[in-house]
Amino acid sequence: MINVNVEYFALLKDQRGCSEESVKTEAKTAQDFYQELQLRHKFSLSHNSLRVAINHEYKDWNTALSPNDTVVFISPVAGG
Amino acid sequence: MINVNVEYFALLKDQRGCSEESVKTEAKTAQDFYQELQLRHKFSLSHNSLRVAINHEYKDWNTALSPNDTVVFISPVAGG
Amino acid sequence: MFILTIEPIISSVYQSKLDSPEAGALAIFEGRVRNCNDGKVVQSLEYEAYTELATIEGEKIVTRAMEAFEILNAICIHRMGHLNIRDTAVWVGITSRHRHAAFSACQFIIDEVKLHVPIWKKEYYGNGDTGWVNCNCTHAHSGNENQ
Amino acid sequence: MFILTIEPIISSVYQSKLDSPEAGALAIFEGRVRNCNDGKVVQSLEYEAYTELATIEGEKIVTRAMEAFEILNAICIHRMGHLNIRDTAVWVGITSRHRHAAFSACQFIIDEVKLHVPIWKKEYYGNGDTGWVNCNCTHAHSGNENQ
Repeated sequence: MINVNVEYFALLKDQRGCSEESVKTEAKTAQDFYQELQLRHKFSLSHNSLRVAINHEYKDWNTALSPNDTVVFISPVAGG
Repeated sequence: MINVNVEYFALLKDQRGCSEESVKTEAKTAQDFYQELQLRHKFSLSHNSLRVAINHEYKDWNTALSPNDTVVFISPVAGG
Repeated sequence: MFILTIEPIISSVYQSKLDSPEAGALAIFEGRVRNCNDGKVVQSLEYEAYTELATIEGEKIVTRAMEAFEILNAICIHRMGHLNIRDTAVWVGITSRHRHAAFSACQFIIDEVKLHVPIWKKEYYGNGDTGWVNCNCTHAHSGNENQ
Repeated sequence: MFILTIEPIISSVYQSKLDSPEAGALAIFEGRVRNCNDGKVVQSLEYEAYTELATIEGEKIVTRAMEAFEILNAICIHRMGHLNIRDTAVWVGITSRHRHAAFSACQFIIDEVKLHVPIWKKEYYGNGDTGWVNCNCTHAHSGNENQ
């Protein structure tokens, strides 16, 4: 069981109803962790439509999580 | 023998020493006319490097001249 | 240089930063808020960024452009917050000796920014609905945003 | 719109003419006087036009761009007379709904203007010589310009 910080933006922030939370999880990878949260909060987008950043860097979905990591799930971007 | 107006710009104006003149010529085509003037004024560029406009429109070198045409020989352009 | 700002983007301010006696070419791209998207009337919109990563990714893109093209300077500015129709959302300016490099780098930067920089856009429609662009998720005005 | 002007080109003046609520993209190209060309130090330069034909050919190019690309508006301004380093010699601005058309039309116009519009450029070099660009004809300062 580790503690992970999650920041939410845009659609995920709306669906979660908050912009930041600290979560205790047994998820080994970023993908496991997203699926856990998706189930809990009924996020509409599957991980296939998202990217994940850990500690402000894009990472693969199979990256392992470490205690106190900051994790951000990035829904399809639309800058410009 | 017809009367033709010639306007000079840029290099040809410098080489001719004036910007406009009226010329009596027996030249049948624009190309003949340029070669006549080139010989007379020692223009450095051959007609192959130039384009010709008659009455403010680009024309072929073999276009026949008519009385009171305005002819401009266009050295390589360099706008922009 | 890549900057996120909540201030209106004034083209002339950033153009003056690009002044250089060697520059024969300046290419600028401005992305502006349109009154219409995907057939829907847009009244205004809101940009939100994941600031830390957006800044890092934006700087990477500008640096890659400086390396990949024969350019003298490159600036990309992205506006955040609530924008109205005609407002400038993104501004890209490139100087170079010759024009082809400026055009290529300008297109490269805007293309890459749109693909990789974590910035999102919420559209406010004429009928009161809103929607996060690219997320396939228009919400009715009276709906519960948590659904 | 194609205009020859002897006044300095102020980008913001022409940008404001391109304002439109449908425009999602604005692409601008500015050609500026560089301090160096073909390895020679340039101090200033002079643009001369065959005004009647330049205006006709310039308008044709802008019209062709309006027909060939999905754009909303196009403006091309060319400065005439004596210009200093950093001055803007030519300004092209395009608005469109989507950005690719704006970039393409902007490049098309500047490429065509450089090929077909009867405008000439005389460079004044650091050593006092002058030369008409593309005419292979540098003249020494003390030389007889009629040779």
